[in-house]
Amino acid sequence: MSESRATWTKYSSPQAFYPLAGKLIPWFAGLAMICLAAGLYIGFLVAPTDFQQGDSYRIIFVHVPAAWMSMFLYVVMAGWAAVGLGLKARPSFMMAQAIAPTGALFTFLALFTGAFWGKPTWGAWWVWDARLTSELILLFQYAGVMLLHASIDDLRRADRASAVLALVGVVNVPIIYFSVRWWNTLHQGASVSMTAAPKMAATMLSAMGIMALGFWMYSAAVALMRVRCIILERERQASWAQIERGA
Amino acid sequence: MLEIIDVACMRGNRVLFSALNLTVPPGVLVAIVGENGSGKSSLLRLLSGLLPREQGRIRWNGTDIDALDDDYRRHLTYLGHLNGIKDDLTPIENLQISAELFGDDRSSASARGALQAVGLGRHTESLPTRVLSQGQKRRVALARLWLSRRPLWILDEPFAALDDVGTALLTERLSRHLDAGGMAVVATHQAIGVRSESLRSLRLSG
Amino acid sequence: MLEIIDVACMRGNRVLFSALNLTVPPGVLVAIVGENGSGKSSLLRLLSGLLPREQGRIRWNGTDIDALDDDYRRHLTYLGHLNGIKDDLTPIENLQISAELFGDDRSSASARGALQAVGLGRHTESLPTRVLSQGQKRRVALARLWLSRRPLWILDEPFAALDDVGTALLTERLSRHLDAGGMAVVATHQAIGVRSESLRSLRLSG
Amino acid sequence: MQWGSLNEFLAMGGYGAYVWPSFGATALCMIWEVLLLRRRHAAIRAALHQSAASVEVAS
Amino acid sequence: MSQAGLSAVVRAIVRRDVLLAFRRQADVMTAVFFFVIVASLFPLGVSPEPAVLRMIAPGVLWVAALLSCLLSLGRVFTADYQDGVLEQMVLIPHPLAVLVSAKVFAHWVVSGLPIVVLSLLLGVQFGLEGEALGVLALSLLLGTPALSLIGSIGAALTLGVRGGGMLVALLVLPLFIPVLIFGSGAVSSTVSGIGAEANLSLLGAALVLALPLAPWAAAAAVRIAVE
Amino acid sequence: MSQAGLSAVVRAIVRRDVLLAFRRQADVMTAVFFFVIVASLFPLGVSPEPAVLRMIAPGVLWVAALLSCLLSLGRVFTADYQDGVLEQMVLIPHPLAVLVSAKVFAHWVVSGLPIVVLSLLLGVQFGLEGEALGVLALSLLLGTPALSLIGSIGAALTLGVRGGGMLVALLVLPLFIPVLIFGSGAVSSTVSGIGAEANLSLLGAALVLALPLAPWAAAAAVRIAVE
Ligand code: HEM
Ligand SMILES: Nc1ncnc2c1ncn2[C@@H]1O[C@H](COP(=O)(O)OP(=O)(O)OP(=O)(O)O)[C@@H](O)[C@H]1O
Ligand SMILES: Nc1ncnc2c1ncn2[C@@H]1O[C@H](COP(=O)(O)OP(=O)(O)OP(=O)(O)O)[C@@H](O)[C@H]1O
Ligand SMILES: [Mg+2]
Ligand SMILES: [Mg+2]
Repeated sequence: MSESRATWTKYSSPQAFYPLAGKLIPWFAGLAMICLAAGLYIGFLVAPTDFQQGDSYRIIFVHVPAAWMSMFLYVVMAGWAAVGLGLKARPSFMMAQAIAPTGALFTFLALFTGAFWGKPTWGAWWVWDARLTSELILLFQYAGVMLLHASIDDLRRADRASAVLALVGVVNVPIIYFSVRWWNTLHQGASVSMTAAPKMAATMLSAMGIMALGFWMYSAAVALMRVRCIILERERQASWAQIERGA
Repeated sequence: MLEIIDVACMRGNRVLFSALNLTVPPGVLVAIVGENGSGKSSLLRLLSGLLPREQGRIRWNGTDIDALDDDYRRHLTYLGHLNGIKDDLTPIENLQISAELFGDDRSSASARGALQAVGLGRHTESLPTRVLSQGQKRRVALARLWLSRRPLWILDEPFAALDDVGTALLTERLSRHLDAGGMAVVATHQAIGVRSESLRSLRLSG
Repeated sequence: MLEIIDVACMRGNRVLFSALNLTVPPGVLVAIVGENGSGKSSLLRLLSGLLPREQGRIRWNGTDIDALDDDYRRHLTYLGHLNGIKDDLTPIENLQISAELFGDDRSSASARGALQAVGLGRHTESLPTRVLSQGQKRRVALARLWLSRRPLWILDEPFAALDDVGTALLTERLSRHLDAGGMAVVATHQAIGVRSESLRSLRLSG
Repeated sequence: MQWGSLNEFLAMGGYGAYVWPSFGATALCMIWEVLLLRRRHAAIRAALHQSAASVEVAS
Repeated sequence: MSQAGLSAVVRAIVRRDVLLAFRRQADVMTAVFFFVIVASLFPLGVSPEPAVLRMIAPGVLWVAALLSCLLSLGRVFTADYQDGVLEQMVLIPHPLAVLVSAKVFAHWVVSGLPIVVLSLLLGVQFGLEGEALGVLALSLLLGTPALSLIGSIGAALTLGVRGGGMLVALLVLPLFIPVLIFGSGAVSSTVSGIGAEANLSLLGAALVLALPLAPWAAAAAVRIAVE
Repeated sequence: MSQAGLSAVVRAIVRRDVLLAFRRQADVMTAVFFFVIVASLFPLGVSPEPAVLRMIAPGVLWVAALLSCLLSLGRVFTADYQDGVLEQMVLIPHPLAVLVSAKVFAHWVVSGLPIVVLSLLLGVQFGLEGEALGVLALSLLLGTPALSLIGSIGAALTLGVRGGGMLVALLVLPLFIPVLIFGSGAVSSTVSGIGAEANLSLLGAALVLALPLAPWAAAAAVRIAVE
């Protein structure tokens, strides 16, 4: 018990976390590159053309992983926020802060690639469908968390305030998803529905899975890189950070 | 009795003070002095529990104030830089409502009495606090002290904006509070005229 | 020279003062004293032209200030209860912009010099003013005086929230201003340490 | 392998104008994010160097 | 030491806030006027045709109510924060979440309730009738307290923050969306004859969920703000 | 005595306000996000059907722009009033109306201009295309400065009149209505193929009229506020 507690406090202090993150980054980055290369190879050169959508379906290989990551990263961010509030651990807040931009980026990418998929398939860049709308709102939630953090001078306050917001938001994400979906089906028929996408061949599915894994690794690497920056910025005057200048 | 043990305060990467120790026994007023920006206000906010503290302990009658929580606040009257009064209400309404919120004596007679004690005449009683002068507003806020029966007072520059009469009135109230066994921690830039036996002073060196 | 002739001030049905006469010749500081609510701040706002006056005349070098309008304001530096600085800007930005607005010396070197003169060290220079302490904020506002070449200063409780060092610095600046033939009207609750030949005092009796 | 030529590959069965911007934007964003982070890290390190140097000079 | 019972304190807070609102009567009017004006802008901006108006009525009236709530809410804590009343409230020896609820309740009485009443009038202007009108008012009666509760979180989070006013909108609007969807959904499904029960019960569920959770989050935010 | 030229002072005011806005970057983002979010509320509240959306788009986008302008403007003077910068501005030895115009201009650059740009994106989301999109942006380019100018009167009036503040601001909203009608009229007439010239020139006229009159009125209101 006391043993595990000791390790916990060890890694919950920024100066222990900084080198640990530094060691992990190359691994995640390497895995990400391997996965992405493999995913792209299968996606473009192995997977066959879809008989309904033609080759436009290949957008799926970035769209779906981006959409998944956007939601997954929000949950992870909220998790770190909760840990930070509960244990008053600074690195947790830093992790939450480090994840937000990447999450927002993937949300944007899901919207962007979705729009470029929607134009050829539906004939419109945008429709107010349940998934699309909830993804847009997710972008607003990310923006809210980041802007709130940026608007508060005192870092400690900024950390805790945006953590509270992230937690409230994570309750909201599923509610939004279902409410929008429900609203949508009430009003209009299933003129647009992504579940009507063609049954996917095994190669397509595996390409998508590998790409998703690549995005996952990428997110981990980038979040760790960002958290290292944040640690250094915040602990600027701490002596260990000064020592780190040569590393 | 309030004990401050090894407390440090850091704001925005700068350590304002550290390893601060202080005991406030009954009947004693501790004047916190120091230059502008030395951390007087921050210390008072730490003591009142408004500012979460990262290091050290603060004990009230032997128990940590974080553990006491509401039980600590029940013994506390805090008055910050801000007056904590509503501009749109009259002085008497302000006073009565805050008495009610803090469980002090809330009859309108005693509120009126407190306002008189603090030197606010009848003609200001029914004006909205908004139109009062700087010093008059401060007096409205201070009037709470005339109703408070709580043992620990934490006051941030209570004499600011007060004229000589106001200063004398407040000093007199502080003395009575100390005589009754009360404690006070007061940040100030000027000398406080209470009996020297009950006066201690803590200088923050910034 | 500022002349105040037979001026009265009424606020909310109450006459604060009437038939007030006062002359401020060059090199003289007039301290406006009086109880809380006696109308000091109101008088200063009248003098600066912020509060329209209902009775009496105020003349600057022999001409009514209403007639002079901008030509009067060009000779005036007013500092009220409020600091008139932007919380989100750094002290140096605040100072430079206000120098620019009022046509004072706006080089960054002199702004930095003014801040140093008023006792704000390097480490506060680049913080947003929002996080400064009460007294430090007041110093940022007062730093304008170190840049101002204008002959008439109207200051409302400039010493409030300042510590002893700050008070000394400001007193010294006031003395230099008077020596250079400047005029000042200062509302205050405490004694001002300038040479007694150049100090006059006006008591408002409320 | 289903692509006869590079042109055919780039045309993406007529959907090139939609497929490539999607992949391109994704790639750009990801690379941009990494570059930005490396720059940020380098900048902080440089700043730390400087302040450390000035500390040494002062002491 | 002397101590006031929790209920006395809650009553005192509600009384003070309502008193303040009546002291500046214009403030009460504002939330209401804003609602009316935003709702009336649409016939001007969109189209005055009755058929169109009836169709967009549920959405427009709900959006107007939502915005009105949002704007008036932004002010609630701000004033208290600036004059130091909020830090005094944190020091009251009672659970802060309850005190926050009291403030939210007072806010709703002053600016939510009038909107509910007024919606009946505006609904008629937009050509709503009979049952739809009743459902509109009922949905607002359930929805506006939920909006006030949720909004209080955003209002508290943005205290003392640079550029607070609009940031509130950004933080809170995403959280408002389910309420908006259920609320306007209830009305439009009545208009199209489907029946509003499902939407109304979801709205009720949202209220029940917000009732304990929102004050708790808002209280945490208030504590962070006054530190 | 030393004196700054009027143009230097105007530049300084614009620079300060823009600097402040960039200092709190979040603020600029927020006005923009507010616009986007309010616009997105309507598909949620009204109906997601493209045909309906295309019809209400001009009105909705214009109302969203109007609200965003109104709200962000409200803050400009308030902050200056509370920290005493406004009373210092009154004491600057230059015509106050010009100084007020400088503030309004800075405000428009920071929060009006981004809306104009963003309206292009939102127009697409609402199914507008080609010429209609261009007219939307053009109408906002002419209209938002007019809104800022007119709004500044209300913003200044709300400072002085204690409590009654918002009430006066509501008196300003009716002045917004012509701008709203011309603006959304221009877009919807393009959508229905009538041509937007008439509406656009009326919008231009409104701007030309507001340009000298509004700062003058706002300056008078500011003077009252600081007394
Ligand atoms: C801007 C437009 C779009 C957005 C914001 C968007 C958003 C999303 C999101 C959030 C998901 C993940 C949902 C989940 O895993 O449950 C997703 C998955 C998916 N999207 Fe999109 N989408 C857009 C356009 C499109 C279009 C046009 C298509 C194809 C016609 C499409 C096809 C898919 C498919 C096939 C999936 C995976 C479905 C699944 O895993 O169940 N999306 N999209
Ligand atoms: N978020 C922050 N970032 C950086 N510095 C901060 C922050 N918050 C407070 N400070 C600094 O901490 C100090 C706080 O001072 P505090 O208000 O406690 O001083 P004080 O002793 O009460 O001064 P005064 O006599 O002027 O009231 C100031 O120097 C201020 O600059
Ligand atoms: N609108 C109003 N209605 C009624 N009384 C008013 C109004 N405005 C101001 N007053 C009164 O006028 C007086 C104004 O005082 P002023 O602020 O000038 O005082 P002061 O001498 O500066 O006081 P202090 O030393 O407290 O700063 C106060 O007594 C106030 O109550
Ligand atoms: Mg202080
Ligand atoms: Mg005064």
